Amino acid sequence: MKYITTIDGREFAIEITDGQVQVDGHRLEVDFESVSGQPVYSLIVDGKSYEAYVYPDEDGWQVLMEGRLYPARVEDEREKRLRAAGGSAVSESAEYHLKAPMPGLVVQIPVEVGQQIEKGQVLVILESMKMQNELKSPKAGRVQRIRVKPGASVEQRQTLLSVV
Amino acid sequence: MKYITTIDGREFAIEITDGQVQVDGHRLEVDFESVSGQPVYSLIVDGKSYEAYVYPDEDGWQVLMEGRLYPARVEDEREKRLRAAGGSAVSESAEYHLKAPMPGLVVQIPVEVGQQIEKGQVLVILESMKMQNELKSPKAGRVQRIRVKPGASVEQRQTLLSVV
Amino acid sequence: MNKVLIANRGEIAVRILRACRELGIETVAVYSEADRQALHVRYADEAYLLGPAPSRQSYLRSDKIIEITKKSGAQAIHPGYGFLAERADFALACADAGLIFIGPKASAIAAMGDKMKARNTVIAAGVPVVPGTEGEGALADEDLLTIAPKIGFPLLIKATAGGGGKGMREVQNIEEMPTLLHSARREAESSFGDGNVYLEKLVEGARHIEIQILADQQGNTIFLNERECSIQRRHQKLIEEAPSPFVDDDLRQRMGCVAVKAAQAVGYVNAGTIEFLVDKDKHFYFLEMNTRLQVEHPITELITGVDIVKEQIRIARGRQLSYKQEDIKINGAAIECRINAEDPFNNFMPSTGVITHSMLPAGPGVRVDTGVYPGFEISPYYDPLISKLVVWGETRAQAILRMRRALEEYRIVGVRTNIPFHQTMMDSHRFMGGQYDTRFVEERFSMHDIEEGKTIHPEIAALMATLVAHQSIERSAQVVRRGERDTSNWKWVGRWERIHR
Amino acid sequence: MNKVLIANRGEIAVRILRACRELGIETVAVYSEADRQALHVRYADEAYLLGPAPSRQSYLRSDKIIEITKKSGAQAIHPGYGFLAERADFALACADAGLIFIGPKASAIAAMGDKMKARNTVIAAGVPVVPGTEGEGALADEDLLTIAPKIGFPLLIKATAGGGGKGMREVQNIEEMPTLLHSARREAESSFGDGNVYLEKLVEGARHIEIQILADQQGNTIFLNERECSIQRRHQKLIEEAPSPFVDDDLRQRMGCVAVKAAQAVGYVNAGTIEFLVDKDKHFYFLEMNTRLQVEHPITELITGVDIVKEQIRIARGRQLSYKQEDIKINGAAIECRINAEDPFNNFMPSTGVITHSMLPAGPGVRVDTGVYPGFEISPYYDPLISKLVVWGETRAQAILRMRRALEEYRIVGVRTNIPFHQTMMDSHRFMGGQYDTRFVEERFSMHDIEEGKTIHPEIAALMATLVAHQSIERSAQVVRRGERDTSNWKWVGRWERIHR
Repeated sequence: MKYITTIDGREFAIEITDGQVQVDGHRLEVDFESVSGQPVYSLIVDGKSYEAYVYPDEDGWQVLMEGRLYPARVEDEREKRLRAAGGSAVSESAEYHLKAPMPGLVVQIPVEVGQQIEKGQVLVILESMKMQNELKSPKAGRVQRIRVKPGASVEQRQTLLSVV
Repeated sequence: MKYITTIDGREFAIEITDGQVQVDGHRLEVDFESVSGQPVYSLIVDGKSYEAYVYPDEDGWQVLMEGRLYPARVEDEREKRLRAAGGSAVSESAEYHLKAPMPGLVVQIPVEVGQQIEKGQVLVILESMKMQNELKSPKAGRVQRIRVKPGASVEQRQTLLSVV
Repeated sequence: MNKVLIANRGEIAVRILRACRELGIETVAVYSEADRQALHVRYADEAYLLGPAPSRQSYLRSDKIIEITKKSGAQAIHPGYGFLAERADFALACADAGLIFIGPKASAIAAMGDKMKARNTVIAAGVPVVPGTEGEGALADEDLLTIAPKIGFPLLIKATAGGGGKGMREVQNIEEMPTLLHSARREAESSFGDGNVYLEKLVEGARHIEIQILADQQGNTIFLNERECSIQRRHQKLIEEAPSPFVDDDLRQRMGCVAVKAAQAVGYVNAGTIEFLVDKDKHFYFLEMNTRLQVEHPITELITGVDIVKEQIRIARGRQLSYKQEDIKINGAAIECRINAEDPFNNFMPSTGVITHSMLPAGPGVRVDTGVYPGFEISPYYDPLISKLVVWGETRAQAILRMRRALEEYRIVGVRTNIPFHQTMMDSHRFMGGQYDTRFVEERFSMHDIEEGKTIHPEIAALMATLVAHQSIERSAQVVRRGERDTSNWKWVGRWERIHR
Repeated sequence: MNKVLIANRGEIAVRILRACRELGIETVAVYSEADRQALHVRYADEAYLLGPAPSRQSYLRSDKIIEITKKSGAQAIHPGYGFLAERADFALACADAGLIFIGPKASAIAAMGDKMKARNTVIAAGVPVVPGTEGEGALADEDLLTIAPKIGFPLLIKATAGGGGKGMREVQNIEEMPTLLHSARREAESSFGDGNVYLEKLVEGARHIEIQILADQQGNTIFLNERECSIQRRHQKLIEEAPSPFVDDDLRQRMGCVAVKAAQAVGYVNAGTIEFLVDKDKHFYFLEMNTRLQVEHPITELITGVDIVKEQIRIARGRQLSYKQEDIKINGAAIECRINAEDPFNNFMPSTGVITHSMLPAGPGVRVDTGVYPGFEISPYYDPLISKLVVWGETRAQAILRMRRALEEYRIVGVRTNIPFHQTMMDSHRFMGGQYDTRFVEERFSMHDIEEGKTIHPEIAALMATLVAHQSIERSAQVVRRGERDTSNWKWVGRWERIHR
């Protein structure tokens, strides 16, 4: 299987076949195992020992290693061509559903339905773990369907409102 | 459900019904949970907090609490009557199969087939974790079917020989 | 005193339990419905349910706590920090019930609890304070707006009843002040049930340095040197160290003497902390007194050898302090990193969930104070502190190197933590040089900067991500029918292959 | 020296890795096929496979280890303890390959490695030894049987090349001696490839007390006080403490000076330990010198403040010791419990398996050195040491109380451990009184005794067992069809009930 993996705008061509691994054309000796059945991975490559947490996220994978987070996109060649054709406008035009990142109490909703908002504007103030957390809009747009009221307790991932 | 639980020769009559617990006729407030899904149990009874490992073993249960091991036999009334009728001669007359308590290397077998042995006599010397461990007979009897030879590597629970 | 009730939860409840155990004192825990499996419940000799998860229905139920104390036969209550620790009415209620409150007298809590009263008290004792509004109590917005230009901008709005950054706002100019007053009052009201605020000059380039004191009932008061707590975010301390790289012995002595004076001004007994702001010219100003055990007390324990919690119990028992001022030395250096369940790559957003796996750092010079364990759930009801990682080193440089290796060893799976923040900080040249103030984290620090000399491994990260993605694809291709997802991808593949071979 | 290879595994490899990390030295691990997931492999910067699990094919492969060291660019090898640590040929091979062996010179290892040579050397230096056969090397059984009555019974048969109790036998009378000679030679042969043995007078009521020494290449040799190691079973140390409750300052000074003399007699460099037997009248006899880092080194670190491993590296770098004899003080008391995978309720039978769950004790004054973690498998190939639990206290009594609370906190699920042994020992009045000798565990200690004042809870144990049994019955009654057993009975019941409600 051939993959193009992108980190910080840098592309790596990685080929994995029958336990053989090539990165950008160089064959590597790779010994890769998960530890304790956890999303913690131990990698020994050419004698160097690394360990990282690897989590999936919406856009791909997050690799946390030695205190540094490397967001990675892993695509095979077909996926990469498709994405190149589609461009990156998709996320800007799509509807955004603000979901509670953790359970908590809605303290304030400083926007109204129909209001025009800017990228980065605070949509909801949510109290959790004794902290007030400002949930901001990742895009400009108009507020739609506010589904909760101040004072409400919300569950993790519950949709609070939408921005179109 | 009514149980008779025996520890160190002392019997406790324990009744468990619909989350209600009585010990020797006294009703107790019991809050009992396993911790982290492990065989480690937290018990709060009348405000006192205890924690113990509870493992099954051949004869019943082992409760390890505050550094002390309490081997416990838990029986319902029917089981207890049956056992009382059968007596305790069962284990003495039964055939004993010596199994390797851990993987290791057989160093020596100081007995021979047909040999009459005493309770506590060494049957096999097994090396594991850099220690030589003497495996002794829990009963008197005669050695039968020696299934391994000195120098052999054995797996955990592998039968080494039998005593009748 | 042979039985103590600990009116708290989390790491500090466990810390106090350990001290009691080591003194041969029996322990009583209290817990909310969310904390049935919490470590303090498991470790205590006795444990009693308080009520539902929210603090108001559990850990703040002073009436119920006193009732349980009496029922259990405990003679004393240790309040820890937070919850009831700085509530004069609770200390009073304990005394009324014939119980020992392991802390100062109610009068001292009250005197230091109201920020304005506290200022007036220490000013009278000759302790320097930051310029600001004081004395008149609850000022209305229009009064505050009139006074503000006289104090000068930037300034801080602070909650009268507050602490920990709640209800605190920084004001750059008069125009934005009305809005900020409004939001500060709202937060103060919701946090403390008291919307009163006051103004204080913002000391620029300030360091937050505090002095630990101990006072016994015989009138002996000593100070255990300082703690440097300037590494903060939104006024929440994240890293503390002792001694402060900024404080020399002269400053230490002067601050220590002033701290003792401030404590004596309110007849203080037991452990307490005087917080100061120190400007770049080493002028220091009284900020507030925390009339309780402090989160960051372990770093003082590591450099002085004094067990502060045991000393608190000793004092509460009516005995003299075990130490005189001249016994208090500084041995080496200590650093504490507060390990919080929050994501440093996502604006420090709190993270909740079950800790599925954990590996504590260990070995020489490492101390971990924690109230959690694998299998325990981090709930949204309480603060996000998972543990305190504390290290000692012969020198500050040794302590930093040790903290680095300990942070790298620490594994927590199930919730996001701020361990990467601490790792980045320990690599920061400014932190290493001791060159930081209270604004450093928010204004001159980034998780994305790469310090000179630091190696990064994008190609290894790419390889890891690709290998995990590859295995995940392989796995889904192989799966025919299965019930639920195994957390262990690899092992699952292993088993699957054994079964289907 | 900026890169070091650690030729070991388990807790001691991790201990050395940590020291290197804290010195900014890069680390190279080596591992057997059984240890791919071992902590030392995970923590090291580099890791190389040696071979199959058995030590002879992996950790004893000195040729391969030297080859890997050169390939990796490391300049030095730390051997830890066991494996290659006391092999003069290995130290020599390192020197030949231009590598630094972090330990003494090959000549010192050789001089101390052969028990008889060692005796002769120290006798010449004026150090007292236990009466026994010496000097002539390999004596035949008939010679030993002739000499035995002159030494007097009881006596010990010991392996010439041995250590750690291997090939050691106690002889009560001449009749049983031939059989015991035979089995001792067999064990010595299989353990060390050398069946030679010698005889030694058994000192009755003896305590095993050892002196830690450090020597640099400049000729400075100091001692770091004593360790009391009399709590042993089958000549395996189980608990060590420092200082010894039996040693007064006069004895300490005399033993320390003799230890330094013994070390100097062989031109000793780096860390080493002189083991003595001390009889009830405080006469002491040289037993042997361990020419390496000792398992129990942490207790000395805790009472002296010296990081012995870092000092070893410093010495190997050719620098002077950081300490002079007069800098070495005793601060408080330290105890180490060796946590082994063995069942104290079943004749200390080794226990293997996967550690499914683990909770380390933590908090003030507790240090854990371990090489395992939840998910790691304890295999039968190596020694059963899971971890070393070490505590410090201001006094010995404080240390014992702290050890008790730490042992009670420690949770290991998946293998049986000897933690209950340590708990029983910490409750033992004789241990508390410091009244024990090397025969105490085997002759006057029982896991079943209940010390006066100790509460036991058979009714609670009965309740626990019954509740677990009840739930197990309920569960099997409810189960209709299911794939594999869940380890979590309770949670399983919970899930099952949710599904079927």
